[in-house]
Amino acid sequence: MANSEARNAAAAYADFDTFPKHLRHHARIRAQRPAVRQKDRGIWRTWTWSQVEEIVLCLAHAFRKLGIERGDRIAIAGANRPKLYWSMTAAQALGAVPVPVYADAVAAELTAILENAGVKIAVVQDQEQVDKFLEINESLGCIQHILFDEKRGLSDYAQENLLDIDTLLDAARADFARDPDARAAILREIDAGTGSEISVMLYTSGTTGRSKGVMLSALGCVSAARDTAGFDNLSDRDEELAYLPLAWVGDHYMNYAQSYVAGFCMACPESPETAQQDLREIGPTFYFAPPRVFEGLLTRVMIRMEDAGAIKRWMFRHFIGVAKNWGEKILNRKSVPLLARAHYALGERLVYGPLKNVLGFSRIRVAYTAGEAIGGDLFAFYRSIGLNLKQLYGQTEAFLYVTCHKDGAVNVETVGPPAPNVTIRISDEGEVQFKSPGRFVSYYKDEARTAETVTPDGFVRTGDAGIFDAAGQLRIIDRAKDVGKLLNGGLLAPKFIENKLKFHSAIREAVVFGGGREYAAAMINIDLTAVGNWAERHNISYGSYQELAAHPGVYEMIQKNIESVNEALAREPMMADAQIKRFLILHKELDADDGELTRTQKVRRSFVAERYRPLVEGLYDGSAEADIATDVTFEDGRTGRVSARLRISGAKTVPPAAKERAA
Amino acid sequence: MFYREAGQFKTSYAADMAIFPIRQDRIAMLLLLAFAFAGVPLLAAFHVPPFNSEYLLRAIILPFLILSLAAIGVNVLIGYCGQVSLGSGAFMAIGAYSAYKFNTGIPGLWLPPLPTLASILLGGLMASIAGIVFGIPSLRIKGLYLSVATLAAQFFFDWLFLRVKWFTNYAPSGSVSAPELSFFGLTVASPVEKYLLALTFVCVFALGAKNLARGNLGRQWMAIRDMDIAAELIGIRPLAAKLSAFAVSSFIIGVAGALWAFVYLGSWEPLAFNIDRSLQLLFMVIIGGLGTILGSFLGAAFILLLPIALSQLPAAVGLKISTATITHLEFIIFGSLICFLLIKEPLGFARLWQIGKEKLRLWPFPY
Amino acid sequence: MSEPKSAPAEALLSLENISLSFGGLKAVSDVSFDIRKGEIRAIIGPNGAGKTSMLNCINGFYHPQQGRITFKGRTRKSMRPHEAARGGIARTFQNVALFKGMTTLDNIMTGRALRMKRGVLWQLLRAGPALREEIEHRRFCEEIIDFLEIEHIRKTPVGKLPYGLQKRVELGRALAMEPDLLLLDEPMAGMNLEEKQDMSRFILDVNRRDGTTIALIEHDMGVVMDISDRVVVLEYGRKIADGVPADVQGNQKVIDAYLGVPR
Amino acid sequence: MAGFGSFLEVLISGLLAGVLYSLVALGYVLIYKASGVFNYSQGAMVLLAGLALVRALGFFESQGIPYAAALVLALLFAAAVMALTAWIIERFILGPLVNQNELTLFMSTIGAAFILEGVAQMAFGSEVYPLRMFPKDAWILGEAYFPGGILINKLDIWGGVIAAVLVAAIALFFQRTKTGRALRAVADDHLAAQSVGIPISWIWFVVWFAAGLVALAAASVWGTKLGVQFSITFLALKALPVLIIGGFTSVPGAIAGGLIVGAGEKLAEIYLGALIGGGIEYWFAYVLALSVLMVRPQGLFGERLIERI
Repeated sequence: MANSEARNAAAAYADFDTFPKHLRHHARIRAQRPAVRQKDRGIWRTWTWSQVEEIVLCLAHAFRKLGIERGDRIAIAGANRPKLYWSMTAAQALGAVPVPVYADAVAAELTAILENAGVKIAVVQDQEQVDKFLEINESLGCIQHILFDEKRGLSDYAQENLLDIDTLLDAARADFARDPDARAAILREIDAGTGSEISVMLYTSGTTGRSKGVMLSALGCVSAARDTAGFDNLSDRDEELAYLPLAWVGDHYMNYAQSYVAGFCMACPESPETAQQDLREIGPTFYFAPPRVFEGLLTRVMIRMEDAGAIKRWMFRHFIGVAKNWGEKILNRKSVPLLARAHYALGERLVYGPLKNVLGFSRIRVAYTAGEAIGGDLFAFYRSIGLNLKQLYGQTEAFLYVTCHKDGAVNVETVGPPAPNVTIRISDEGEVQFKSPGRFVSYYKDEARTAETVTPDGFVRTGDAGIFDAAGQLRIIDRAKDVGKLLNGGLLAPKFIENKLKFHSAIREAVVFGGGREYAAAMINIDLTAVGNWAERHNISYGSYQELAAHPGVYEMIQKNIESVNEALAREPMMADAQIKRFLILHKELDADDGELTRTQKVRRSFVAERYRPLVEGLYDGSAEADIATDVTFEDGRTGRVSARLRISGAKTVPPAAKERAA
Repeated sequence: MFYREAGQFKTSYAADMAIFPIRQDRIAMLLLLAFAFAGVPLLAAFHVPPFNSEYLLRAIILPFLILSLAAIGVNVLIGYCGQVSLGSGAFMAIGAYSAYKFNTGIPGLWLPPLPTLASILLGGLMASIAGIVFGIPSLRIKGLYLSVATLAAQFFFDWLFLRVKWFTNYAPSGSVSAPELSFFGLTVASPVEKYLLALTFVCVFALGAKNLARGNLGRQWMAIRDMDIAAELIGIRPLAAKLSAFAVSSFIIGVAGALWAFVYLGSWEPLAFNIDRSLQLLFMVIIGGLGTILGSFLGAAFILLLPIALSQLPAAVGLKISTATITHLEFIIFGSLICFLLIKEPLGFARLWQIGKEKLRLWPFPY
Repeated sequence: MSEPKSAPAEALLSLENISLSFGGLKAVSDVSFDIRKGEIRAIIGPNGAGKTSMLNCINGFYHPQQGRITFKGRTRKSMRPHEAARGGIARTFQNVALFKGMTTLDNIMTGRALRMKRGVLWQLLRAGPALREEIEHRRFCEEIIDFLEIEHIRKTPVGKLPYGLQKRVELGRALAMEPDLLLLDEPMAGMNLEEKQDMSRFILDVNRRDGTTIALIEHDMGVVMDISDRVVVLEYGRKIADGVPADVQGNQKVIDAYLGVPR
Repeated sequence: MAGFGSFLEVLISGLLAGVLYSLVALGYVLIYKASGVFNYSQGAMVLLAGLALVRALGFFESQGIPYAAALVLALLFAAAVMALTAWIIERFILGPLVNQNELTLFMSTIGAAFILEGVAQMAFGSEVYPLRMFPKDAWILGEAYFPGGILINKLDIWGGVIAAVLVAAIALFFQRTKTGRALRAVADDHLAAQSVGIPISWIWFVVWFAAGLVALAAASVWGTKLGVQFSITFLALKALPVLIIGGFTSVPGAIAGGLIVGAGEKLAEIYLGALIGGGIEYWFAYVLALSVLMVRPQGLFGERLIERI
């Protein structure tokens, strides 16, 4: 009997085309299993699926009382807090559309999004967000209510449209107790929801132009999430830490959709400062991070190991070497000599195991990285120590997945074969185009750009240039429009080179130029942590980032890094022409607040080229120095002007002989 | 290196405040306890070396356990509450002689001979009362002045038990012998039985002391220790805090004294609890680590084993040295090691242990 | 924020003709002022003006030779420290007086000592009522930790913390006492601008949210003028001005005292 | 009861015995005053000084050197031993422990006491060695006034004289010499002393050496009285109550404390001991000291601390 019940449940499961329906399903099937945890007041508060269902129903009721109807938009802003996630589900329960926005977005950026989306209610985390939304709404006026999670500092606020979520929840509970139909009404709303409705609107930060609201349908989200949950065998026994920005598709996919589809528990950190510690406590089994996180982590690992004693350093180097030789093969279940296996096992005990433990990676079964290409060595490092790190390639427009690595067939040069139920084609211009279950409906209020992006036969243009290799795995070379040619006809894929540069711990960011020029050149951002540490060990004192960046010793070190990249490039037949001949180190860090990076920390190449035009000229006119003056935004929001004279330096390129040998 | 803490998270305050919040620590502790309570007796029963040796149990492990218990008591006062006492030996003596009197009956007070357990605990209680009395000066006297003042207790009780014959039931030699040890009808006589008895006492008291130390009372003690004025200004009463530390400390020391006399020595004279004993206990807690229960054990092991090791050493390496010279050498090496440890790690073995554990937890990182 | 309080609130504490000396040295002479319920009262003055001595008299660490102290309607010649603590006076110190060997959490928990009632035997077992009590107070302290945004140092021994954070922990310990009157001795000394802003926010929040009366000594005039309701000015152990910030700021005697004009 | 004469005799002999305690206590005061170290090893230093003196004296006499010359040579030798001891303690124990808390320093001197006791006995033997530096016979005074007169030990008088000389010398040292004045600066504030350019290691050496000389003086008197032997180290415990009564930092306090303890002890033994059993001098001084502390926590002559916060 229990069996048939389970079968019925499984059959019914296939019909759940929205997240609120999934929530109800879990509340029935695994009522007492943990659904959400939050480190709060020092311990992990845990809510079971049935508790979550109750809260979401109450919230939905509260929203309804505030006048939310099917199709309305609700903005969500703040850190990863359970109540913010629940607000999304509550909105979906009523057929309204949650619009998560970046918590650190500046007011102007945010205004544009909120105006475009026409949100009726904003659910925000704390006083900081409340202040921001109140300010924006003075000009915008469309936000009728602002709901907040943390009441600290808000007791003085007299605004009538400012509401405490807890108060609303209490009121809703009272309503439910008084009037059973109130609850039933919400349940009816959930049942009335269909998969064709818009489930969420995610604003892409786009490398060019204004943000676009990507509308994703409920069934699309559910199907995409279900396909990949099956692909990686995710189950309700998995655990995960939600620490990525709510507004990013990665977070919505991994933490929100997957959790609902697979029924696993999502944990929210206590505060951004404790996220690393919280990660270690939770020990997730499923993990997702952009390459920059893995990179920062590896840099810190290397720095900390440099302070270790000689024996430990030797041991670390030795076993990392062993891992380099065998780790990947063992992870891919290839045949490995017994002795090497034993050697690796010893390394696991002494180095890899403990290392994964301190990083909080011990229990990870599947880890993904995406967002941009990851350095090969960086990727190999994590895989070699036994972390099943895989790449996926995706977009907001696809609800993340387009391709992803299969266990046992991981190749860092590629992003894997098409994900389940995804069709991919390469256009004549070399652009990757796809069709997938999670494909977006359209851009909100932007038919023109929707038409630009979606081909008449229903494929989505990714804007990326790529090729399939012999094994049927997709290899992304660069942005389709960024791939250029040098004057001598050699191929220049800037992103490809930048990623190689960034693998060096001293280099935090690099911008490569050269399209339509004689040779390739680079602007470098040093990594303050790594270089600062290096400076300390070499007794180099410096007063500022700018001073450190201009130090001759730093130039020397960066030059060596670039030259090693040049050697690597020389070995790639297609890229050998694009070796970097000249470079400079920027006097300031590229910053999203100055528009130089996107909110997801990608370089806006054309903007940078424009802003630093005198420097770019300097890179090509052979001068040894170049002057630059730029406007900057300081941390406290003030703006100012910074001017500097930067040194431009040359780097050795590998002679054609090597190139020929490689070819 | 052995720690795998990823995934060990606490969902309640009770779990977060556990003595051993880390699973690996809990497992290690359980293994240790299982070995101590079941493994050792079994190994001894089957004559497995080295546990077949009566010497090991009777002359090394037994005194180690009992002195660890006393050191825990001393640590409560000095390590947690910051009140330095040089009179611990006296409180051991009070525990021993009171337990003896209760155990043999006090006709003057119409008290029949009491069972062993009750006698031992009452011995602790008497020590506790004496502790409170001699702790009263701590309200006015601080630091080294106090430590010297506590010597008054040491010398007074030394004298009392030597000169007042009532305490020794008028034994002509001044030496007294403990009657047979019996607990709820079970006789404790063999080394293994005595070992288990002492082990039980130590475990129960160590747990109790740890519980007190991490609760409200313990925090008050530490507050007084770290900054008594600030403690007073947040409402902690120095009188209550200090005297409670004296009472708890002396109780534990008194019980340890009774065990020392009844279980370890069997028959004893006041000399067993003189100033040297006080200094020995002081060394244990300082070398072991002030303000840690673990330190009490480490310190006791070190201070107890060092002289034994030193006296065995010349013979072991085949040196023929006169016994007088050996004694003097012991003095020198002991003193030098003390100084060396104080210089190298003033916070004691427990601190070293903690550093080592931290290293293992963060392995392969150095910090 | 700066608008005057409506009805003149009653005095929570009043000091009348307080004089205090050490040996021959006069620290405070004949100073009177009061602290009203619910206000933020600043005590300012040049170094050595006797400000800290006044706080020490209020919470009973010093016993003035002359004068009367009325607290919550009871008048006495001097306070006793634990009496003051029990009466609801909490305090932070100029040179942070934390319990260095204990963690942030334990330091704050000591502030609850007065309210924890379970006996030694229960504590010994750490079970039943004692454990429940411990958890209940832990919960309370966690609210304070959350309020002061010091989650990340919860289990760090305070001796290892930077100065700014130590000041915060000390405030936390005082708040754990749920005081009616909170005495803050230079809560922002040695802090940078950002830390000062945080601290000001905490002080205002405590005052507004819990209605806690606050008396503070502070050298940063900007902060004093911003957050305090009334200011008393001391110089060489005497009171030279008393009133709302705007008045005090314009007072010639105060200006002289701060500019060091010889009297 | 033998009446007033006997009382006076007990009192005087007590006072004089107290002076001998003071001799030992002075060593503590010197070191505590200058370095804040409570030196438990003072008793061991007395033993070391005594053994060095008595054995050297025996050696020189056996070489046919006349007694007076041999005595001078032996005193010089013992002083040299104490200087070496001071240097070693400063260099290897206290130097590395600078800035540690009182308790750690105290423990380290217990460690030092073990080392000194071991070394002293290994180098100079562990038997009882009689020393004849001072006359041991007695004077009978005031026979005219009391039946049987009052018996006073010449050795005790010598002790008093030596104590007086030492106190005067120490006072001169502190007041008049540059090092002495520096010592007082160090006692007040280690950092301040360092900042005015006084090498703290030199000061500590000087003060330990001075304490060593005081120990030598104490050893010569006590050695004459009891013979030089291991039990002389217990003098340290005898001197402690003297110290607390007088206050750790006061030279006059050490003398006054000695007198109080000496007289109190003897009187108590005679008059109180009869009531509650003999041997109370064993603890009487401590209880006396404890009572004094309850009234004046810093001792009779100690400096009062004003607590600040």
